[in-house]
Amino acid sequence: MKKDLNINVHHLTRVEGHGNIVVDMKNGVLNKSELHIVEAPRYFEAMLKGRNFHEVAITTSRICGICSLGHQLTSLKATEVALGLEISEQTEILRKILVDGATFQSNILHALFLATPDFLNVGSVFPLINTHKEVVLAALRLKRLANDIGDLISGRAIHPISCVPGGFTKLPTEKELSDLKEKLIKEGIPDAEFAVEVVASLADKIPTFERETEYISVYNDKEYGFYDGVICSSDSGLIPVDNYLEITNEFIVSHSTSKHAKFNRSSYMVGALARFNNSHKLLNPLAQKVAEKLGLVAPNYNPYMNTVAQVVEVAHCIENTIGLIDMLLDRGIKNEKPNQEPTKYGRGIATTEVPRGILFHDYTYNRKGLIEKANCVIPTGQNLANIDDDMKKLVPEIIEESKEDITKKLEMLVRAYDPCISCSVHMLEVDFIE
Amino acid sequence: MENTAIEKQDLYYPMMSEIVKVETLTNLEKRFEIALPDNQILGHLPGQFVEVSIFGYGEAPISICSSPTKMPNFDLTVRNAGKLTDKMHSMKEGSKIGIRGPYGNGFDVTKFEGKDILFVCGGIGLAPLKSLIDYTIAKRQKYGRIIILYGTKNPSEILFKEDIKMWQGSKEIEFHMTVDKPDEYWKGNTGVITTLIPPIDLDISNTIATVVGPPIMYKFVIMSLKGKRMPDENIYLSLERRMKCGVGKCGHCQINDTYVCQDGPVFHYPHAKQLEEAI
Amino acid sequence: MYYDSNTGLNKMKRYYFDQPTTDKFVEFLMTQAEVIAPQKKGDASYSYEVVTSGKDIVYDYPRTIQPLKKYFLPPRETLLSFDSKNNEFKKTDIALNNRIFFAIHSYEMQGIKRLDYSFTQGNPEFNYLQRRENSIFIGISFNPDKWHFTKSVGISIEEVERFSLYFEPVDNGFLVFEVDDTGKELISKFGNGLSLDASMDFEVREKEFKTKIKYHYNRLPQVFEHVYNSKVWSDIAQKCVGCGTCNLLCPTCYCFDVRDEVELEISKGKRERFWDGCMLNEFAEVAGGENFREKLSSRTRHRLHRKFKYITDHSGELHCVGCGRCTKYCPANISIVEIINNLIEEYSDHQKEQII
Amino acid sequence: MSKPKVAFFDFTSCEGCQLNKLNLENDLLSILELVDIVEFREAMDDKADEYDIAFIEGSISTPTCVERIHDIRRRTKILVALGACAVNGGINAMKNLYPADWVKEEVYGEDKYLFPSIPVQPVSALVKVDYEIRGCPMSTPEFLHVLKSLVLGRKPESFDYAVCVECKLKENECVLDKGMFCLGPISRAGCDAICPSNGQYCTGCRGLVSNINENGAVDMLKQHGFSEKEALNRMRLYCANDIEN
Ligand SMILES: Cc1cc2nc3c(=O)[nH]c(=O)nc-3n(C[C@H](O)[C@H](O)[C@H](O)COP(=O)(O)OP(=O)(O)OC[C@H]3O[C@@H](n4cnc5c(N)ncnc54)[C@H](O)[C@@H]3O)c2cc1C
Ligand code: SF4
Ligand code: SF4
Ligand code: SF4
Repeated sequence: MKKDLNINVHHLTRVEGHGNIVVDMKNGVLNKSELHIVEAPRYFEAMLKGRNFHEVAITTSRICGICSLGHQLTSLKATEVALGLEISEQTEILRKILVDGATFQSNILHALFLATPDFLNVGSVFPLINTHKEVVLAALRLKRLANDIGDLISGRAIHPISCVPGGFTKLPTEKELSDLKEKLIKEGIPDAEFAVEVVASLADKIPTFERETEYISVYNDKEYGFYDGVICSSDSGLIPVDNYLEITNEFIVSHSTSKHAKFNRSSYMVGALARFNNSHKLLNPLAQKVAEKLGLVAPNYNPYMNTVAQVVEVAHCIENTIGLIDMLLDRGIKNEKPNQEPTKYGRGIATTEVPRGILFHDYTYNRKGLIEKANCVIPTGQNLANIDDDMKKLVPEIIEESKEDITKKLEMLVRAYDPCISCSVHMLEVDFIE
Repeated sequence: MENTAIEKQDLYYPMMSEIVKVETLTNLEKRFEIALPDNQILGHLPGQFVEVSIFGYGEAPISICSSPTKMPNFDLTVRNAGKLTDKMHSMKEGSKIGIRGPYGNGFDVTKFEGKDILFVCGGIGLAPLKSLIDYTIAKRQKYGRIIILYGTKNPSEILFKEDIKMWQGSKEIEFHMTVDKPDEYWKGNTGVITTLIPPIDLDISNTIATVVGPPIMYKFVIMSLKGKRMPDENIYLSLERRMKCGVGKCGHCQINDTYVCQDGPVFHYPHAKQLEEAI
Repeated sequence: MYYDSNTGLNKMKRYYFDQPTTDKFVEFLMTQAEVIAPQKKGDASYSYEVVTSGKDIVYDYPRTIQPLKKYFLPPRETLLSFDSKNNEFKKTDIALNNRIFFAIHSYEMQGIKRLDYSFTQGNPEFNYLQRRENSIFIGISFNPDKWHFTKSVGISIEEVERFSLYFEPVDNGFLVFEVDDTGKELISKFGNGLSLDASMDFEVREKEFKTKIKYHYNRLPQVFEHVYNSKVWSDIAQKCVGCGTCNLLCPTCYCFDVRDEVELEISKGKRERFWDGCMLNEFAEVAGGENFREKLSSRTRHRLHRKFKYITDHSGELHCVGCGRCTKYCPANISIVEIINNLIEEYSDHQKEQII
Repeated sequence: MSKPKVAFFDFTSCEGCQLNKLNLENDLLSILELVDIVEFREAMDDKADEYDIAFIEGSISTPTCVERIHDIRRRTKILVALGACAVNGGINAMKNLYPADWVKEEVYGEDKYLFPSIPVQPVSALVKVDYEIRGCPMSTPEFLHVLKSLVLGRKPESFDYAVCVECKLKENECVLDKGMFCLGPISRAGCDAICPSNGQYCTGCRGLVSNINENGAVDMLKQHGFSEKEALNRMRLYCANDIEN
């Protein structure tokens, strides 16, 4: 048996942000197996202080380009709770479409562009343009379609523009919505089905590994928990959003500019697999079929299967968006202005599922409508301890393999979490002293 | 609109022409000989300019630096200053470029007949004046003295070295030059161009002064000329402004109410003096 | 320049259109040509748009955001498309649809007249002139708001020059005046079989302009002879942020910039022109960094001189038509009328001093 | 002519600009015809030693960043700063408005020395930047324009005039007119006024136009009902390093 192993992956590729994988084994004793987060700290919560409520979501959206929509919406919801701004049903439906679109986009990007190259043994999606052109083209079409959703509803898929506190500054027309629906049906569903075939054909390339952990996600008994709901833990059931600090319990570790989190165990998992495990019964019929086809059955304890859960969610998002558009068309688009007249000032906490898992924003506003205190807890941060725990269990299991294979499996493991490292370093709680 | 004769349909459309010769003059300037399609003759006056056009790189106004007596081709001297001019510098003999023009008023050469002509050229200002210099040399008997004053920042920026050698060797031409900053090999005058003016002896009532150079030069050259009691009526300037269309539409080149591309670039000093923004 | 509006309209043949007739008339116009008319844009703004349904037309509007010039000098226009591999280029086709511009205010029409002058002077411009072909204009009166000052620059509300028909709102409809032969033809084509009561009397009701220039417009060029070095310019420059809005939205401004852009297939592309403005920083900058109008004061001075002196000296007409756009849309709330009145004040003080 | 070798690098940023490139789905294949992408950590494993064009996203905010950016500058012929963070510090630069030590201590307590952080600087503060693509996120048409221009070997256009110009060209209803805040009159164009076109106000993400009348700008916002303090504060959202007083 191998006694020594030393792995140091500097600036892991095909993830968002900067992270290193460090494994150190001496005489058969595993000293270290960690994901080091080396992203530069950005002090967002500090920068938010004194910002006007119009600017808060614009700022927090810049925490992360990939999850910009999730940050934006969570931020808006927290602001609305804090300032007592009611939103209309139309606004809520439009926002749900946005969440679907963003999840659809991000999951496609991750599953097909960042993770698939691993299954095909290439370093990026680019060589696949020559070898698997059809797949790449379908993937590009899907990604474009997903971005079209964001572009139409919020003006821009990355760092959305028109969704603001209290509503939207610009509304899509009914014609634009029904054109989008057409496209989702005629292009989106067939392409998604094709993508599912591709992933199904690669199923045997997904490493088999299991480690049961605590799964935490947003839960809502009417629909698959994305836009809103309460917190659900696979260990202890439902918990109100306002109590989020009891779950996240953040702590500093020296190998990460991002804080770690734990609840009932030494770590917990958030993200597509956590959502699937907690809410699979609420998936749309199309997604249920896809899950069955890809052999994803709840509860599933293989973190590598997170990628598969993402594909299942893509199907869900497409079908769900079609339904939401129908709902809007039935009601007719009403020319509503954003409701931006605060009725109170105080604290607001909100949660939304972003592609990488559950996200919390917690703001306190003063009487002038300026931020006094802010806290954002980001999914990748919550997953870090779980990734370290996975590595601790995985390394001894595969220690007989070549160093190259071990490294690759570790990289794939981290990538499966689709970590969004640059946002994870913003989960910094700051108390301001006046 | 009823009854409007639509003339010049081709206001913005270039003639696809050919670069037939490229000559490197300095690090920054090259001279290009251009042939219009079908041996057409441009038919310009000294002091006029063309709009050079390279697809994908834009258009730029460039003075014609050869005399109209040189036919059918004409020359442009181009300083590498940006998008189009940089691209032009990478072009070889045989390359195609678009030409619109000639534009602008140019010098009224018949009015200058019988007069002494003083050329005051600063830096690349020699290029536009070169067409007039060459013209007066070609029609030497029609003009009196030809006095050329030329100043550059340093010796490496001297243009048209061949011609200068010829001018220096010719008895019919008085040529003086200076550089602001000499290098170790420089043997000639040093100092700004205005230092060349006081020593020369001029029959001011019968001398036409033509001045072209960088924007700051004009004020000082005119002051020196006035110092020699040169009457305003005898001074001509050619001015540069930002320019897009070359045909009096885009507005960029306006000096007060005057379009440089139409009423210039050559200005009679008494007129330029009236224009507050001119100098 | 200034027509006596009463006699102008009083001599003309007229018809009464109630609202249903007006709607039918619009439908009729739409069978004749592309109809362009003011429509609502955003919450409280208007713009000239192609009419797809007569219901969208707004008859009582203060002014549109962009002036009508956008149809003759588009904000962004392809001058030519090229293929640099083969050294070829194609001129752009300018569609020559018949167009009817409906419910146009007098100052807007006068703005087009000023542009006609600018684009036929010197080198007449084909693109503009071709777009101007086959255009019919139908006027409508307006209620001056606090930004209009057309009367101060010699343009009455009922100025019908270059209109073919003119609409004056009356109870439950419009009086429609037949201004020229084209208008007459339109009415006769449309009116076939309809009874369009034509006998109604009409008297222009004088409408009050809240904004006025202190001097008669005839004297403005003279004022501008003397204010080149005025202090007013630097006062304005304290407030102005140089955004260019006043240039871009002015119906008589026409400066432009030209840029080449290639496609991803790098040898193909087009040469485009865009509206530009003398208030913008880089407008008069040349290679080597010299900026001939670096100061905001010199830029505002240039802008105003172009409206009241430079072109006026040649055309004999003021090139401000009093639409008020540059003031209404200026983010810094700089009022052109205030500038002119300040200049006038300074000028008249100066005159007084001369007399003493 | 061989295809230019292009590399992308990310520093302190949200990586939205890089993602925005991946959002050029319809053009991605054509882009790959024009250039060879040799390094792009977000999307691929490959690394290269030399590049013709390096696109830099993000601001410089740690000592390691400083080393890396010098290294990249040595390896590349052309260096393009990509997005607000790289061009003028962007949103990150707001951090500079607070005493650095205080912020760090508040965040990490006694562990503050674990994570070195220096004042946020634009790339141009450390190395020569040949061209800039502004915006947060960068606008994809502008990115394409720069890429095409560089492939053509020509200088890209810069847009040193106000967002208002593009806003007016599009005939948008002005949001200042609607009582909202807007930095369009003093912010650099090139975005095609995307925010006002979507009913939102211009946040100035592309930085300020050069030769700006700063006092006039504050006065202008005051006239629209925003206090001097608020006006300056909101200008600092993206221009913390550029606003003086
Ligand atoms: C009447 C006239 C005659 C000229 N004759 C010559 C000549 O004989 N030889 C020569 O080398 N140059 C001449 N120039 C200057 C030449 O036109 C500019 O250097 C050229 O336009 C720069 O174009 P570009 O595409 O290379 O640069 P760009 O990349 O477009 O711009 C580089 C810089 O040039 C400035 N610029 C843009 N347009 C002009 C312009 N029309 N004039 C000056 N600067 C501009 C811009 O502000 C920018 O900073 C003349 C200019 C005029 C107006
Ligand atoms: S619109 Fe107002 S602020 Fe803008 S350039 Fe004109 S005068 Fe100046
Ligand atoms: S100067 Fe102002 S008021 Fe006059 S026509 Fe132009 S925009 Fe209208
Ligand atoms: S919305 Fe903003 S950018 Fe647009 S015109 Fe108004 S002030 Fe300018």
